[in-house]
Amino acid sequence: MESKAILEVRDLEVYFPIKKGLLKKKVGEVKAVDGLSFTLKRGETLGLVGESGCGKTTTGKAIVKLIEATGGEIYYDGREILNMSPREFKAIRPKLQMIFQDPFSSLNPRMTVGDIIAEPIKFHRPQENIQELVEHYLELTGLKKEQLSRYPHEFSGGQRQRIGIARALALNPEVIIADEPVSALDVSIQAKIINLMKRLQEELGIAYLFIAHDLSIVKHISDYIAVMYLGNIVELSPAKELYQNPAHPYTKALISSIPIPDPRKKKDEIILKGEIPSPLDAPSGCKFATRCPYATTKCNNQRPKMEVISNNHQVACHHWKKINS
Amino acid sequence: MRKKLTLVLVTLLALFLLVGCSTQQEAAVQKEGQTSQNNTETLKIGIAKEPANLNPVLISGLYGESLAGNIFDTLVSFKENSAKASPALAESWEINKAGTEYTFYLRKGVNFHNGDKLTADDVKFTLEAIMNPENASPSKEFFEPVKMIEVIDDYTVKITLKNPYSPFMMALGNPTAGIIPKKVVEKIGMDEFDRNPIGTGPFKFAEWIPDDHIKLVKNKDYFLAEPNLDEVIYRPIPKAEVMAAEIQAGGIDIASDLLPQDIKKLSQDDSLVVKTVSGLSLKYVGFSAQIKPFSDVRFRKAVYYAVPIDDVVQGIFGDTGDRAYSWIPPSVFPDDNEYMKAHALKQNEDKAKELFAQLKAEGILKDGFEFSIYSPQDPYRKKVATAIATELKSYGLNAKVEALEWGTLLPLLKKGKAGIYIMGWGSVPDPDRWTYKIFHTGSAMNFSKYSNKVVDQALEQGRRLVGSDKRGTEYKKAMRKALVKDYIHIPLAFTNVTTVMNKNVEGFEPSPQGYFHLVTDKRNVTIK
Amino acid sequence: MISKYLIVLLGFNLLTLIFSLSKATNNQDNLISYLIFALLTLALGFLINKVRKTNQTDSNIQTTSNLTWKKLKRNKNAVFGLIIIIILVYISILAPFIMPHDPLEMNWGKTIQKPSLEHWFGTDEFGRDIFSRAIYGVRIALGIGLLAVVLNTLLGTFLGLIAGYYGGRVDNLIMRAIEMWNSIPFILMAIALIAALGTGLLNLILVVSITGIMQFARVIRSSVLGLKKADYVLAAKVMGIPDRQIIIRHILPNCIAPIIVLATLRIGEMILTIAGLSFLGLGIQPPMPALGSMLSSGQQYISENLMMSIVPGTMILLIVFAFNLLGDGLRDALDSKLSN
Amino acid sequence: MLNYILRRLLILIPILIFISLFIFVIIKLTPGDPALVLLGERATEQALNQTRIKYGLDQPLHIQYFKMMENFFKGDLKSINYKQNVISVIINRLPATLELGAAALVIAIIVSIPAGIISAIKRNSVFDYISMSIALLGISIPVFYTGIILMYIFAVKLNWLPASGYGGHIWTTEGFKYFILPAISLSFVLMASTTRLTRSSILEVIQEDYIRTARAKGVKEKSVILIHAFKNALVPIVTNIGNQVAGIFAGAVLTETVFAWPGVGRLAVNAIFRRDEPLVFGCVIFLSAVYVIVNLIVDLVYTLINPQITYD
Repeated sequence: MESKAILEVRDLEVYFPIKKGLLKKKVGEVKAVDGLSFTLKRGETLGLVGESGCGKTTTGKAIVKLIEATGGEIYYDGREILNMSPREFKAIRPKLQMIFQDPFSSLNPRMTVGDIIAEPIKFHRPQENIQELVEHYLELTGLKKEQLSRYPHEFSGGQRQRIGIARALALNPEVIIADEPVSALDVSIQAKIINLMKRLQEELGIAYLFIAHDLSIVKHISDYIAVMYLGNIVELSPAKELYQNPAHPYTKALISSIPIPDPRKKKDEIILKGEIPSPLDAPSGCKFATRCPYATTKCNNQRPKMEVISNNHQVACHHWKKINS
Repeated sequence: MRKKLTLVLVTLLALFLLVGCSTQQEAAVQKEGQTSQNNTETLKIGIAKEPANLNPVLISGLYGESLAGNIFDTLVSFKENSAKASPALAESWEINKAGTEYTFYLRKGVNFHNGDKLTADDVKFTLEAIMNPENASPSKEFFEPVKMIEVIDDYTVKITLKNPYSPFMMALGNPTAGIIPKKVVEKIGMDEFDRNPIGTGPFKFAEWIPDDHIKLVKNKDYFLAEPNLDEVIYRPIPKAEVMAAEIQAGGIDIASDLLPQDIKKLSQDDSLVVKTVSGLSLKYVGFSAQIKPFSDVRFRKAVYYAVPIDDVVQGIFGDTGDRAYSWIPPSVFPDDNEYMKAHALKQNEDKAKELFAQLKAEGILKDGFEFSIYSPQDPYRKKVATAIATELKSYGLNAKVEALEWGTLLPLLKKGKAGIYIMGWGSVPDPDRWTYKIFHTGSAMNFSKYSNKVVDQALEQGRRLVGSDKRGTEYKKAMRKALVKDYIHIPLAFTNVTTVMNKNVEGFEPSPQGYFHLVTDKRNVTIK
Repeated sequence: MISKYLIVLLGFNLLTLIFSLSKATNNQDNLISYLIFALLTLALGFLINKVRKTNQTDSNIQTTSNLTWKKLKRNKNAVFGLIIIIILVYISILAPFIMPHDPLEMNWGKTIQKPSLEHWFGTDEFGRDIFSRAIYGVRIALGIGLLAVVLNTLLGTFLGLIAGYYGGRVDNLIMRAIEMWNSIPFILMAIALIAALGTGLLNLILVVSITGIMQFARVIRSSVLGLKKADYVLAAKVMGIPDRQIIIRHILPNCIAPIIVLATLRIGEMILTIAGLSFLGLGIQPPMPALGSMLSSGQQYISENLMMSIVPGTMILLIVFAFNLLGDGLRDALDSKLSN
Repeated sequence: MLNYILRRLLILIPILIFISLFIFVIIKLTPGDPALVLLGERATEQALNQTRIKYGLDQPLHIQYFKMMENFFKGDLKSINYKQNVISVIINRLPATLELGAAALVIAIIVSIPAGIISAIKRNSVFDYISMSIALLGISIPVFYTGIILMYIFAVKLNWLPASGYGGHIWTTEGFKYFILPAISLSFVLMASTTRLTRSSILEVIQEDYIRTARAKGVKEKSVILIHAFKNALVPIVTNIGNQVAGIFAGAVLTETVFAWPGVGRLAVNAIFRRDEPLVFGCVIFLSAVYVIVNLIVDLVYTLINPQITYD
């Protein structure tokens, strides 16, 4: 069953200029996102995983146009949105929503929960019964309507994240960019929120771009997973396939670092040497070369392209065949 | 870190250098002052406002004239007797019978401060400079009747007038006609001379630090006598209460422009002496003759009735002023105060109410009409304005006070835009100088824009006549018409000149015009 | 908790209202006072009602404003300042009803008198009652101060919001303008402007209210710079809420704290600036009783009647002092860093 | 660093151009006639016109502006009243104001920093309470009022000090006496805010970890406060002093009027009152430039006390 792509990102580039000197001349740029492509299908979840600083949040923000992309194309439902006029984009805006990482700063402390959820409705669906809708979304995310007149600081982190989700849902979105929605929460609550998101996906058919910094969280919710390293996707594959047959050495390292609940299983963790290089002076060849145990001179000089391993499984590594043989 | 430190230091240094340059200049001046400080007799005079100029040709305002009076000399002098001319630079003079030809014989051996001899050329140059429109001299008007100035020889000068002009001697005796050295002025120019004046007077100009002090040092070779004082320092002190504090604290030896309450207080101080002369200045309330409702004589009368002028004058001027009824001071010819007093209006609430009601009924005074009473920023006049505004408020008139600085007030007055204003006038003891500029149609000081044929004719006649009785009748006629028929002004008070001085200042008397005459043929001020 | 104080005030208001009803229609001034007073009473009643309601529902949960109030209450200085301000506000509203004399009434026979039973603080150089003039002066000072502060706050906040939120060229332009404005000594600016515009009451308010804008705009801008990166602002952007609405609904309410503190502290400065201008003869023009002009004319009579300068001087001091105390207290209460 | 200084100085140019335009507009909006003020009330119309032509006041506004700018930068803009170069008039008056401001600043620092530190250490003590109250009272009294009262007490009643005027530079014995009263009355403006700021920043710093660590290590209380806390509290204090420069100028305008002080503040006010347009123009530009430069210096001083701040 092949569903239609709702969001397609092609060669997305986000560069930040570095200005210096007397006249604020541009002397260089930080390539936060450097040619990134993926496709998100209707009603599915794509997990976007990478260490902090790799550009995954930037990608998310560029898609909802919080940050201006310097290059590439983004198609929503077949229509390019990056070059769209603000007026045209206005109609698409509600369809692309976002859930934020920190449930404490994502809600305006001076508004009641009711007002927070009502706000998007007032602007985009003013003709409908706002009160009714607010209560509906509140209940949909597992909150009680008695809590409508309370302020955010009266809630726990998990509850707040539910409010954030309810607010995003209020616009009937097709795609939700979830920017590490659970990483600020306790482990016990993480599962609850993820289950809620899954349930909502089933009920409402929403597609998620689920951004996370480690593979363990996205495992259960994602249909596809993209692994990011320094502004590029290094491996893209269906979730199961990725966990079973990781092709990129970076993916392997990430998977090996997932804590395993079963102590009997043997664990051969690959520990990466060094730190993630600054995006200011990224290596010219394979960006992972500085930390890769398999790196050769080729890796240092030539940037690897995405290669197809099997159906839907792609990797950007010169030596994937050798490594996985 | 070290690099930063040096940079910071360099920047600081640069700034200090900038300041340092200026400091050096000052330091030089300072040194000069210090050397002469020991065993010198220095008289410090407090003045309310710094003069704008020291060049007689350009001078306007009391303090400029007062200072110039000590740096420069005039052909004739009114320093001791303000009504009769006495010899100064001119030893003697002749006036022809028609009153159109004046011949002056100059004193010989008078030197300017730079050593140059004073000759008839300088006199001619000075008077012509005043008349030259390019110099924009404020006193040009007094020399308007001059037809020709001839140098007969080095020490004789003849001035021919177009027509007889009785106050001409007064004009020549005023400090604004101080004789300036032709050579020097031609060399450095009028403006430069203003800051480096050179005269023949008892004191030489030494330094001027704006808003701080002007210093004069003695001219040993002064032709009348060697001044007893070595130095005179004029200090502008803008606030009257600070002036009072300074004379008590000993920061100045002579204080002027004090408030009545301070004078009262200071007169109890044993170390101070208070001296008062009845002055030649007047404070008055003026009305516009052009703007409704002020142009209606009934309105002006109503205000006169409404305000208890006697109380206001007594309350505000206290001992420093006497109630005025006419424009011409009693000490100046012709004295018509009896008549004017008899015809002045007394406070009468009923009449005031009646007149206001009449004006309202006729629509001349509109309901809710709001107007300002204009006054300069001096405490006396501001208080008068306040008192009048307050009184008028109790009659339901919406009056407020606008006490403005000169810069704003003068243009307003000149354009005749002030409905009611409180102003003052001070001049030499000649009736023409007290009336013509104020009451004659189109005159510079006619702030009321008052115009009346009878008054105009009388004033013109007064100028031409030399015989004194007839002249007096003309001025009486003019004043009676303007003040007790038309009530265009309400004269408030002739203010006295009161100076408070340190006990050890000897020989100083305040002059009626408020000048500080330090060395004349009759006096030579000294400090014990 | 708060309602206890409010009820006392309300009681006071109601009693005074009834008492002053008969005097209310004497003239325009009284009528204005009476109306403001009646409005104040209504507002108090409304406030009591609201405070009671919130107290009933969530007694255990502390809202931010509740918390601030508690912290403020613990600060004795601030409470002291607040009480002085409340008293001064009452004095100024009730001025027409409590003045023993007409502040404009002159009496030439009784100038510069020492305090007596008839004139509690004596009389001035026009024989006017100093006590009545001081009361009326407080009314004018507070009126002008508040009006100017409101204007100042509106302008400053507006500029700060725009500069902070839009950033880039707009920010640059506004900040440069502010920098420029800032580098001209404000009293010179005020003098020049008053010389240019004239010495009306309205001009005075206008001039003093624009002199403090830069400080305001700067503080607001920096807090907006922080706030606009907050996730809830981003969320609002993603939701397509127009910028104007984001500023009004999300950013402005969250920088209310510095606005209140700044505004409170500004009132004092403004009253001092007006007094300074009065000293130079550019302030409120006579015969209107103004504290600054009273003070500067009182200085001329410092040895005749000390009351002429002490009374207005003390009044200015009291107003400025009270607002500074309250402002400080508010800053401490609203600033989390120093809260414990 | 050098770049930073250069950039700051470059910014000065557009700021000054804006200010010049701004002040020009205000000057021209101001009713009144410089010629009339110069020549006085007795002046005739002809004389007035002559003066207007002489100072170029008859020309169209934009030409007047450019003339003024041109002359100012060439250094021959002449004051109508003083008939001297505007810049030299101002520079001559500058020492009096700068010395007065510096003296007030020094007095304020000498009094308020120790007071603030003691208040912070003995928080909520009687000393704290009293010094804070005095600090607050200090900024609540109009500066001209304190001036008159000081003058009345120390010059008139006690006769210890001269009442008003300028007696020479502060470093001369004679001049120093004249500085005492005006400097004290001006320092009140600064004292209050500096005391309060010292107190609160010391308090803030005391609560931070490294101070606790230092204390725990057994470093003596005195050195904790002086070395560790004070050094770190200095940044906000210096900032505040920088911001107060504007306050000093403003206060100086009033103080100079009270004490008949020949400073730039009074010069500027008198220039406005006398409608000496070139001088107003010059004064405002000059004072603004001084303000900007002083603030630049303050910013540079930061780098000395806090190595964490750099301007690269």
